[in-house]
Amino acid sequence: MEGTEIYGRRACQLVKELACAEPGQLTRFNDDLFNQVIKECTVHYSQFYELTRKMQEEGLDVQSARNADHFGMLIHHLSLLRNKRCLMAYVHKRSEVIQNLSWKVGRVLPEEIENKLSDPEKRYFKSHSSALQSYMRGMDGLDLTVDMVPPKDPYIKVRVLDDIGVTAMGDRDTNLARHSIHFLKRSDAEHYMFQGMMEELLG
Amino acid sequence: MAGQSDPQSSVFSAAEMEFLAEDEIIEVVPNMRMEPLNLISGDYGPFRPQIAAQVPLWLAVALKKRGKCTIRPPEWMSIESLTQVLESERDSPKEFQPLPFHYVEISRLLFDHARDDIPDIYMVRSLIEDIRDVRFHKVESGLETISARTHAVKLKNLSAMEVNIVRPFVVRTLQSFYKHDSPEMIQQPVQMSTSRPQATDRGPRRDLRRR
Amino acid sequence: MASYYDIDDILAEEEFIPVVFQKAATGVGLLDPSSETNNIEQGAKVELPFWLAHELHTRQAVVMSIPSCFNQMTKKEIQADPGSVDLRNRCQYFYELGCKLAPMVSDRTIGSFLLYAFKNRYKEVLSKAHTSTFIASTKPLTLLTKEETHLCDAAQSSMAAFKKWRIGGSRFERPAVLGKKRKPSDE
Amino acid sequence: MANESGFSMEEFESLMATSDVELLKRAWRNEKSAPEILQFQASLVQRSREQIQLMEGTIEEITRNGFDPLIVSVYQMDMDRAQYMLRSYLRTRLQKIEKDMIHISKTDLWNRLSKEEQSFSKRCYENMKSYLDESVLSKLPSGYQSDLKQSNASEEDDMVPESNLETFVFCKSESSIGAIPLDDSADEIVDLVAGDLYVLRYKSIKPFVENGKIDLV
Repeated sequence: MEGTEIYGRRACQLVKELACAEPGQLTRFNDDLFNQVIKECTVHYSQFYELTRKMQEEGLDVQSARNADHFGMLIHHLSLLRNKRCLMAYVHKRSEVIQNLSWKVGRVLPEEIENKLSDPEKRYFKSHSSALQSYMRGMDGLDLTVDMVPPKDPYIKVRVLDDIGVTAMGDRDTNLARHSIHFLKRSDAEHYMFQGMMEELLG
Repeated sequence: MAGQSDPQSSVFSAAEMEFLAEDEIIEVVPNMRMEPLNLISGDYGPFRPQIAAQVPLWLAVALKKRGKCTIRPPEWMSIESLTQVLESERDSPKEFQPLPFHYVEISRLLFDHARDDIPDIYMVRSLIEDIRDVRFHKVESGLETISARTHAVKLKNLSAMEVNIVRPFVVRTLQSFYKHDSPEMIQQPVQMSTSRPQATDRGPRRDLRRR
Repeated sequence: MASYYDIDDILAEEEFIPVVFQKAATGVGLLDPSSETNNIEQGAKVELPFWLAHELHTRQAVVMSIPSCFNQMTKKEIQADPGSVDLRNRCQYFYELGCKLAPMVSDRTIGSFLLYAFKNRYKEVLSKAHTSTFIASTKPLTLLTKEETHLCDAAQSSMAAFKKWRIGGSRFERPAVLGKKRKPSDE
Repeated sequence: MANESGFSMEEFESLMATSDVELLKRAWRNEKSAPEILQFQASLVQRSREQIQLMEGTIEEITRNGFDPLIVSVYQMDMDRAQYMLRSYLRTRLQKIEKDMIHISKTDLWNRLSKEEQSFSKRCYENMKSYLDESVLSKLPSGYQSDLKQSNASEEDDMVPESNLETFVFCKSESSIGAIPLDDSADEIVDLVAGDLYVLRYKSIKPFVENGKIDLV
């Protein structure tokens, strides 16, 4: 094993990264540390295996013998379980954020988020979004990704914050140029507002 | 939300509480004529000029915004009754006065959209703020009295928004006391109990109006 | 039992516990910095993370003793002035770890000590978490354990959400996961 | 609906007098507040969707016929409110499924899902499983690759997250129910006063939430 890190320490570091992140936010997938922990698992396993072999060679019953080798094996086994738990918690927590994304951004990931994801995570996002899409198709196309906040008036006044360009709004094209002000259907504007590309003008 | 392990603790947003409050019925006086509305949420109207009609608050606000009616502030929002509520709130340090479950949301909606329909609006607003402050102060002192495992807390006359504000904290607090003050955790010391702090003295269990 | 995936539970189990090995163990010398071989001898005194100490304890391979955050000194300090003891510095997961240790160690007063600490810190500090004076002063927060911090955060974030609602403003918030967006006017 | 069978005639009548939006609102609040997934309100959802569709038709018609824009927008707002509750109700359920899909699929909770929710749950699990396999499990030594058991040595599925039924909830009951035991030993009981608000452990009132006698708020 590299260095003299005590068992499970790196794995715990990985979990601490999650704990320190702003709630609901995503940091870049830590490939480097993640792979070191995977490697640590392999090392534990080979040492576990070596001790098993040694006991067998000595004619001991691996199941029942309680010698120093047995306790060595036990410690490697437990360390492996611990590393697994930390790795799983790391990806599981991230999967929750990714699930959340499929509700919020539709089917295409913003680039700054995509850069933070591992390849399996990108695939997971796609497959989870499509599970959601297919549920909605099964409900005759009822869109569950809109109406995230309770409705007020059907039309709202918004100011455009980004150059969005000419976009189909209802049955006509509207030029959503930066700083322009429009009366839009709330449901048409909602996604833009969540992404910070428009703001609601009140009063 | 802070409770990483417990996302359940905050279930409704303030906007959702407001949404629920918008279903409360209120009186409007239309200045136009409109046939009855057969809505999913119920039938309202007919609307005749100067004839009061009962509608849900969301509808009242929509009509008001379009200049089609005035809103009659509910009786409990009058200066007399608010003054009396405020006095009673101050006089009874533990009890909460009965107010509409959504009084915080309703009053805000009316202040925002029907200011010209509320006589002495500044006075009304400040009375409601004082009432809210006094009540919340009581909620806080109520919270201070939680000191042991509690199975049930009764919150007589607490309003929707007040509940919503304390909910995440209360749920977590009760859970912590439930865990720390459980028979599994509190074992009688078998030996040498004299040199230990008297932490096992749980005293008579009392808390916020426990039943 | 806490969830397998619970981040706080995982981190609580990383806290170190002093143990004495009752059995020898081969191939794990890394655990004992003073060991010159790759083995641990019977009688070796080391500190192990709780997740390991606890499993070895239930198999009688080690005997655990109580970490210093539950010792007499801490008890006395908590008794004297519960609200101002810096528990975070002693053990971020004071309560969680204490609850795990209580049924396992010979000191049977840990459970009541935890309750005493929680009850009194709750009364003095935590129960005031909604008040504006509490929110304005950051000092108490630096002394709190993880669980206590969660409690205060719960109070403060719902209070903040209420105040935001009261002032009014856009109800369409950019989700946290998308990060903060610069307004084009700031460019 | 299975959970409607236990009502007395009187209760049934009061239920009939309650509008579907009221019922939907109640279902929505309960679903949002309960730590576990509740019985899918199949016929209520069906009826609500029909009413919304009908309203959509009405709105189109009165728009075409040049009705007062005020009336059009009032109808639109009314429909939007129902639509919002329906969406939020369904959304809340899907989010619970996302969280506890394995536990739900292994227990009676499975029967509480609609057909569409069941296939969503299945797909969620397949996706989650391949994600976990690709990211972690396939890289671990054999014997440690399960997503349910920590290792081959585990006797039960010791990795599956479950909803916490011990959590406290805020609730109210419309009518008097009698004494409710609050813990297993029944040392503590509570007599809920109708209309008053209580904070209780979900577990102790679970059956009453399920049969509609207690509402979560």
